[in-house]
Amino acid sequence: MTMDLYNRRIVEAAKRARERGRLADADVSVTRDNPLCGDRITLDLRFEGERIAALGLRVRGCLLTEAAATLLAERGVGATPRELWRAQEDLRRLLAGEAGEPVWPELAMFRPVAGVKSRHECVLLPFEAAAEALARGRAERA
Amino acid sequence: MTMDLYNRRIVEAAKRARERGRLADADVSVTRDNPLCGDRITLDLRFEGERIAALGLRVRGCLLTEAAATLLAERGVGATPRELWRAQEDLRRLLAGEAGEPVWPELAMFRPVAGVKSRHECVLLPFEAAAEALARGRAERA
Amino acid sequence: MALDVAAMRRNFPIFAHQPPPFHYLDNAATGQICAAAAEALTTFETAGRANVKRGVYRLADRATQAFAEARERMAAYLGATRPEEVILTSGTTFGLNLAAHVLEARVGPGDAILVSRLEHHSNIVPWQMLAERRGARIRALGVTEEGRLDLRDLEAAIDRRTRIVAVTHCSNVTGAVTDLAPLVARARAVGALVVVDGAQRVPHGPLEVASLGCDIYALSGHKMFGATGAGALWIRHDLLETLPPFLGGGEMISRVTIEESRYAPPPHRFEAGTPPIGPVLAMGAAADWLAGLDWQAILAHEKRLTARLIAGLEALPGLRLIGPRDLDDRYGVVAFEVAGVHAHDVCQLLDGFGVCTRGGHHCAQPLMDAFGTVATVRASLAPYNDADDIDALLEGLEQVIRILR
Amino acid sequence: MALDVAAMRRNFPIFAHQPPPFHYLDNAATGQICAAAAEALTTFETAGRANVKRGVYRLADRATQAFAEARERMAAYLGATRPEEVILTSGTTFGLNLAAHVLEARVGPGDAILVSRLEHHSNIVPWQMLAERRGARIRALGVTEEGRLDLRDLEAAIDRRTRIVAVTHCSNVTGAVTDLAPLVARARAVGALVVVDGAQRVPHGPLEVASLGCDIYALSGHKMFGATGAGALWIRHDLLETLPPFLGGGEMISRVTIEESRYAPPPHRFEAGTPPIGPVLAMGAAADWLAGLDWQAILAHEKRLTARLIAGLEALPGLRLIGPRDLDDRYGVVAFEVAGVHAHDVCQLLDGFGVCTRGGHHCAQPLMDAFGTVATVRASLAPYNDADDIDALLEGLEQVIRILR
Ligand SMILES: Cc1ncc(COP(=O)(O)O)c(C=O)c1O
Ligand SMILES: Cc1ncc(COP(=O)(O)O)c(C=O)c1O
Repeated sequence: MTMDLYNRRIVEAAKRARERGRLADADVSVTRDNPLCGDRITLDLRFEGERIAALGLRVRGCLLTEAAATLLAERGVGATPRELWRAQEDLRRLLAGEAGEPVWPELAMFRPVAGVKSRHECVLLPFEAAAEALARGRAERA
Repeated sequence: MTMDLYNRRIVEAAKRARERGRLADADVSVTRDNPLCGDRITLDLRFEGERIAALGLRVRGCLLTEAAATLLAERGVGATPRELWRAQEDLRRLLAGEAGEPVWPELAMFRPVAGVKSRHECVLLPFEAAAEALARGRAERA
Repeated sequence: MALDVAAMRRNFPIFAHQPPPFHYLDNAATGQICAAAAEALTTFETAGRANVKRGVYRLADRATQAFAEARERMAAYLGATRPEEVILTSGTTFGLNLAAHVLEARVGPGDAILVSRLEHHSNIVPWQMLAERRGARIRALGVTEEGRLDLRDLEAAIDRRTRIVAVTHCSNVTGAVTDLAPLVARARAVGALVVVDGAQRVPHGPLEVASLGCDIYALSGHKMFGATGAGALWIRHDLLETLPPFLGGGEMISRVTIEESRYAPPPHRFEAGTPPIGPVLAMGAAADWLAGLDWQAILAHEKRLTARLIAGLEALPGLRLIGPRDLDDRYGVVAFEVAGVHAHDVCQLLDGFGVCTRGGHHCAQPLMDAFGTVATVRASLAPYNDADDIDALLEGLEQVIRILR
Repeated sequence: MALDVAAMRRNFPIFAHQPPPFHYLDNAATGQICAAAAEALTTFETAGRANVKRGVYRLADRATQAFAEARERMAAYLGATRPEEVILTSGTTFGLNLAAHVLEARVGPGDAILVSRLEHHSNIVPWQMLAERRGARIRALGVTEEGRLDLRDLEAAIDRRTRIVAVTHCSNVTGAVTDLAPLVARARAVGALVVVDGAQRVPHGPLEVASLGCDIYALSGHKMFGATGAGALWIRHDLLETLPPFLGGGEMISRVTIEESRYAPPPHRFEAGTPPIGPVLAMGAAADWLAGLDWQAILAHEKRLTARLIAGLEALPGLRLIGPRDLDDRYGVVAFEVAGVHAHDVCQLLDGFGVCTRGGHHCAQPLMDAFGTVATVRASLAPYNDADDIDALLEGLEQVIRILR
């Protein structure tokens, strides 16, 4: 089970997180800590209307946080807030062990994490940061 | 064992405690509380030189405290401080389950209390009050 | 359906270990552990132990999950709005002290804290200490002749200066259950917080704490058939969010530097250090088991036994009951005096008949003072008690009176 | 004589329940319970439960005696001058917070409290809170590159304004043992009190607390192979007598009225409410069992394993040890980083090989800051560990590095 958890896709997605950089011209930037381990993610978002036009990030975190951040960055560009919230909900359900295809099929790679409750937060952290950034972006436009 | 604890001699000694009164002309008076139950003993001592010339008391307490107070009052008059300390020591040893004849043979009636640690304080209370009274009496004479 | 007491007793390991006669009537001091709680405790401590909240290996992850589940079980039993309202503690006394510390900023010089003469020392002394730290005053509601909280003059007792009202939900001496509604209404009207000592209420079935109207509710696991060493403190979530921490240490922080620390959100902010994991799991298991019982049957059974006990006591010469005679709004906690005989002598002799009762002030000296006494004998019931227990007590008392009077 | 590890393991029920491979190396977080402690806990909770300090019936009397005996056993294990110096608590964190509250009157505005960068959060945050309540300052001793307390500049660190020095006896990250003598001497010279966090020292054999020269010593039962939920706080008797209570409630009073309360003498003054009786009896049983072991053999064994572990780690590519390399004045607590791999990923993968280690800041963020890191992996040893455990860890690490780098 532990080996499933570190499947190739996760390990490779994590590596790609390290190659990403921050956005110079972000509309919103959000930093979030994982109280479990002191991990930290900073997320930069630029909008075009409602949609996310660009996404930058810096992660100091474990493989799971890195992989989740990559997935978010790769799928998030062009997404509407509604789609992103949907993805976050699907991820939660998947971690709770529920069946069903998530809106972003790649999220399925985190299924083995369901069995390890103490790591759920690692996977959710980038999505929580994104949700906060969206809420702030919306507030600023309002 | 519980019945031994309330043997005739203890019950009768306890009754005699209720018939005793305080001393009007005491040299020292001491009041002591039992934290377990809020019981209280007041002891009055009058001295002739080193010896105890008269002893008064008021007890609000259980049978064991009453019986111990009676024994103290009946054997204490005429006793030297040394004898009284000796009696207290012997009582402690007896409650600790040690063999041996106590200096005041009547103390042996408390032997069954040895098995009930939470009641030791009930028996010792009058003797502790007496020890305090003796120490105070000595300090005042000095 | 009537309660099957024999079946009930099989859920309590003590009865397999203590040879008869064994009439355990000291349940208000501590209940016996139920099988579900014993199993949870032993399994965790001997077969699955790991520290919680930090480890990622399976043993630690399972311990963390079990701990979270215990919180959920307590929340369900108490009727909390959400699990985060439940702080896991080491007991009622600790919980009430925690409350008195985290509410410190809400009490100023000249303010009043209202307790009652019916309280256990654990719901008096922490408030005295708080009053002293803040220059506030302690006031106390009285008790009726029946041993119930005297609620007649609430308008006068609770005024604008009253910041906190701390009362028991059920007396550990008289068994009287407090009618919280008028108290809560009056406290609300003046903006005072209501802290309830639930130690003696919680063993008598699930409750709906969120609808009692109080703000804080404290309890101990060992009195609800869990293990010694754990308790819970429920705090209404909107209040909880605003409160500072009490103890400092591991698990209650989000970031520590030598200069300053930032604190974690509730409930973790209030749970410093390694918690009493085994005892908490036991408490959760007890709550879960209790939640599934037929409380209508149990309460009817306890009421019958209480009636039998009170009737029997009243038939004895020189007996004085301290507490209500009527059977409504009270649980099976019954205290009494035997004229001319000291409470400890009564208890000691009863023990000779296999009857376990408690003598003393029951950590309620203001109540003893109100009744002009120092120590009483107390018999307190649990679902596993039966008519035999009551009869053994009553027969023992007859003998005691014969021997000692 | 060499330690018979197989025999040692038979004293720990966990090994009968966890199927191999099971390499438990998270002993600094919590030790496994020994058979003597498990037996004491279970027997009390299921077969002999009664509340302590108040009851006179046999069950209660025996519980009270057992509780007193646990105190004596702890006093003997710690080398206290008398049992009354030992306050029975719910753990180290509670004990240190108790200390920080009862010492409150000794710290005034502008005074200093000295902690260190080596401390567990439990020995930092309570002092920060005290400093804030009293307007005092926190200062901190540094750490050497080896992860030991830096004692070079004690003259400057401890001055006339220093009221309290709070340091660990053994680091829960680097395993370094503190040389208390110079600290104590300097503290004495300026009239400061010394509080020692003994949580990580106590599992490694009996001690002579009275001759360490410190004033207060805190520990947890669950780290010394007892149950979760109990601890002890030793306070030198002459200091103890002068201290006010911390928590208020039952058992810590001598007389309560609504207006005021008088407090009981130590240790009861500091033990409010029903104590964690079962966990305390377990801790006492563990202390008693530990006291009878051959510590020369055990410490030699732990030292050999520590050497094997450090040598193995140093042979791995990109490993960074956080802590002393030499084997003197340290216990088998070994923390390290794997370059480019997150501590939690390491621990998670090691779990796949049955190796239980801890990753994170270990409640020691100031120390992490000092070493410029956020999280490390930690392996910590107990008498039941053997070379297999070390080798499984080292082999696992090789694989982890292969997979993740
Ligand atoms: C050095 C040190 N101090 C204090 C503590 C806190 O102990 P507890 O969590 O049992 O209160 C620990 C353990 O986590 C520790 O290792
Ligand atoms: C009404 C009441 N409040 C508080 C307490 C204190 O509970 P604990 O001793 O478990 O902290 C008790 C029990 O002794 C009680 O009966």
